[in-house]
Amino acid sequence: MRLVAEGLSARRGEDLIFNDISFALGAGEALVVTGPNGSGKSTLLRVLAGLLMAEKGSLKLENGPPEMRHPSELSHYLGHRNAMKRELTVAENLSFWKNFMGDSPGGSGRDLAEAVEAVGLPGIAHLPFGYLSAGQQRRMAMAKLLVAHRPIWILDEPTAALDAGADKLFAGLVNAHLDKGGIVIAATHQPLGLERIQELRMTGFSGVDGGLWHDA
Amino acid sequence: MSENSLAIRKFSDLANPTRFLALADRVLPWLAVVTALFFVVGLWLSFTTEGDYQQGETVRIMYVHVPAAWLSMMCYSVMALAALGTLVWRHPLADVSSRAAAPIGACFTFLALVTGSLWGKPMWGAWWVWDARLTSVFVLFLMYLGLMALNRAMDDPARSSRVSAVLVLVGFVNIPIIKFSVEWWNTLHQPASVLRLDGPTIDPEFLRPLVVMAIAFTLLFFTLHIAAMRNEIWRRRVTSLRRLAARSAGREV
Amino acid sequence: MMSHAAYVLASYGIATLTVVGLCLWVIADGRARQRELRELEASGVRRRSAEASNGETR
Amino acid sequence: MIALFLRDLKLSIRAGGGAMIGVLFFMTVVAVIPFGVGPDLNLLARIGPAILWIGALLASLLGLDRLFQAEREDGSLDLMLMQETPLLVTVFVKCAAHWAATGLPLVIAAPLLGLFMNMDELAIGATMLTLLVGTPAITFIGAVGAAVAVSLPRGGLLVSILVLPLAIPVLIFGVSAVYAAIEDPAPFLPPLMILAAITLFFAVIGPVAAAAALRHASD
Repeated sequence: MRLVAEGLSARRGEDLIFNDISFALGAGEALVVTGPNGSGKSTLLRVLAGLLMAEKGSLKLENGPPEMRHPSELSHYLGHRNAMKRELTVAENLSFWKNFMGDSPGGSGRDLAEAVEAVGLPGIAHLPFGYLSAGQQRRMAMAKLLVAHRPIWILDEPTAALDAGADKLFAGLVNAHLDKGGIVIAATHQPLGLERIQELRMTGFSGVDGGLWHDA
Repeated sequence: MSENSLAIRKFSDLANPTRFLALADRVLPWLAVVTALFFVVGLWLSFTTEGDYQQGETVRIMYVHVPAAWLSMMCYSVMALAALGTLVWRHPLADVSSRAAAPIGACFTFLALVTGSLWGKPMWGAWWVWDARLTSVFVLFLMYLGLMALNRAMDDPARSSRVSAVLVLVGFVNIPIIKFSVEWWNTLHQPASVLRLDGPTIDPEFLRPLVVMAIAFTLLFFTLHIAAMRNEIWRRRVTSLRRLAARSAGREV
Repeated sequence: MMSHAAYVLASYGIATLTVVGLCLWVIADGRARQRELRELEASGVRRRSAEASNGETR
Repeated sequence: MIALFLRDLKLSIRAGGGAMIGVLFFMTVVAVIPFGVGPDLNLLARIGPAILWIGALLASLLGLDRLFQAEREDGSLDLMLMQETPLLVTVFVKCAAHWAATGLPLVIAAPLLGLFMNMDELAIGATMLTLLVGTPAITFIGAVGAAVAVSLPRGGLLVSILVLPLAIPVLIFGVSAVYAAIEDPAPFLPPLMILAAITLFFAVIGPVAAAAALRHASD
């Protein structure tokens, strides 16, 4: 399996956020997207997750399952928000996503107890999600990556609310995913302590392109 | 002054949740038994006494309808007192009491409305008329439901207790309106015949079962209210324990 | 004068249903809360002493 | 998909959910009417079906704006957009859950309010039936409005304004079916069939349009 992006560029509204981004990731490889605030890291990840249309360029999965329409269907996306309901318990949240997302071909998700154990928070899955602290909520959102199998993980600032111990734990999860032949794309300020990474440094687009309403 | 504050401290000692639970455990079985006894006697009386020459058998509906209507108002008065306790003395049990009373009050009000409707159909020929008494009781029912919805919507009792207490007190305006609506406005509903300044006008034949049923319903209310308060205290313990569990989880990692 | 027994029976029936339903709800609610408390205590969560003397904080 | 249905149902029943609020609003609106038009029982019986329908229409619009907004705010919508299951199926299931939590209680509460309006048994039955057939259409139309207004900070009022005009046909045929049932010469079945057709039509169009709007609203 190989994820190839060629000459991607994207707009938000009128503004061209980035231009001509290309990379290729094989199984077991990670891409770490770095760069200052506003350089378009989040936008790039949302394009990769299929949530934004790319202005130009293409994103293809080579040697993937044939019947799939967009790589996003094989991706996990962990954005700034956790996609968990405060009113439901952690277990209800996780089992909903496990059922709703299902597993991609070529693997199966872990069951709830295992996933909660893996993020280091066993024994509180019966609590409403809203009772947890910000760091605990983030870790439970990571447990979501484990309950449904997806070969590609797209992570936007995954370790933002986490302490050092949880950072290490998360790096372990990502490494385990890579060892099993997964692909990880992460935007982050902190070093994740990963091996086999490519780094993509976003500088922010500074070229002159006013868009439709101006002369080039 | 010091006596007064001592009395208040004693009162709040008694109303301390743990003591309340112990007290409730001791009182509830007895209360339940006495309630059941009163209901047995009340039901027996209400089916053995004679029918009214004017209203026929339907007078028996009165033995359920009138106590339920009384209780719907008394329950709200209890809630209003509890709301006062929440706002003035900031007593934690007052909010528990107010919350526990709302569903019970809603049930009794529902009962009063339904039995009144069943009594009205043969007497007036309509299930429902929009006169002052009936309408104000219906408004009371809506208020109970609204308070229940409010209590559910705000899951943090510490914040919601004040808000709902204010609403309960504002809504208390409705109680005198219900009580005196039959006298202030000329309505289809018959005026009060038991609780009057110049003594009851009702025949003792009907008064006896009515009083027994009223006592039975009142006892039932207190039994259920104490049990529901106990549930509410347990519910809050569960909540605080869960928050504690969430705080202490994952520390050792 | 008609006896209207059906109306009387209906109102007593509905009253019984409502009251019994209310009682059952209160009992079931209490059982469920106690079970939750037991589960929490079994899973090792303890009230601190301050909370033990004052069961409902927050 | 059943998981989504159950989750939405749970959410609307748990604290802060809108299931009970809708019925309460319905009851309050209907209870207010007699104060406005006066307690004339014959008049109330005549306008009762129309009032029940308008009350149900307003009550079912009440919680609609949160249908997708809540999902968007916590990021769940992103994940729903990414899945292999077509978005329109997801939207359809969410609508069904929303209707089961808010529309169905309205149908169940309608007979009680019908008694208050002094309507006879036939009129109450007809109103219940038409509400049962017609309210899903309101939910499906509302889903389009909710999807269009999903990214607006104060979309609630806008959703109502967008949806109300579209819901007028539902109201027309719902009320006319009830009156056809009460007043003898007019046949009951044709307006009911048209109402059912409207519901089926919007059950298809609504999710498609809402899904398209959601795709383009994501940023």
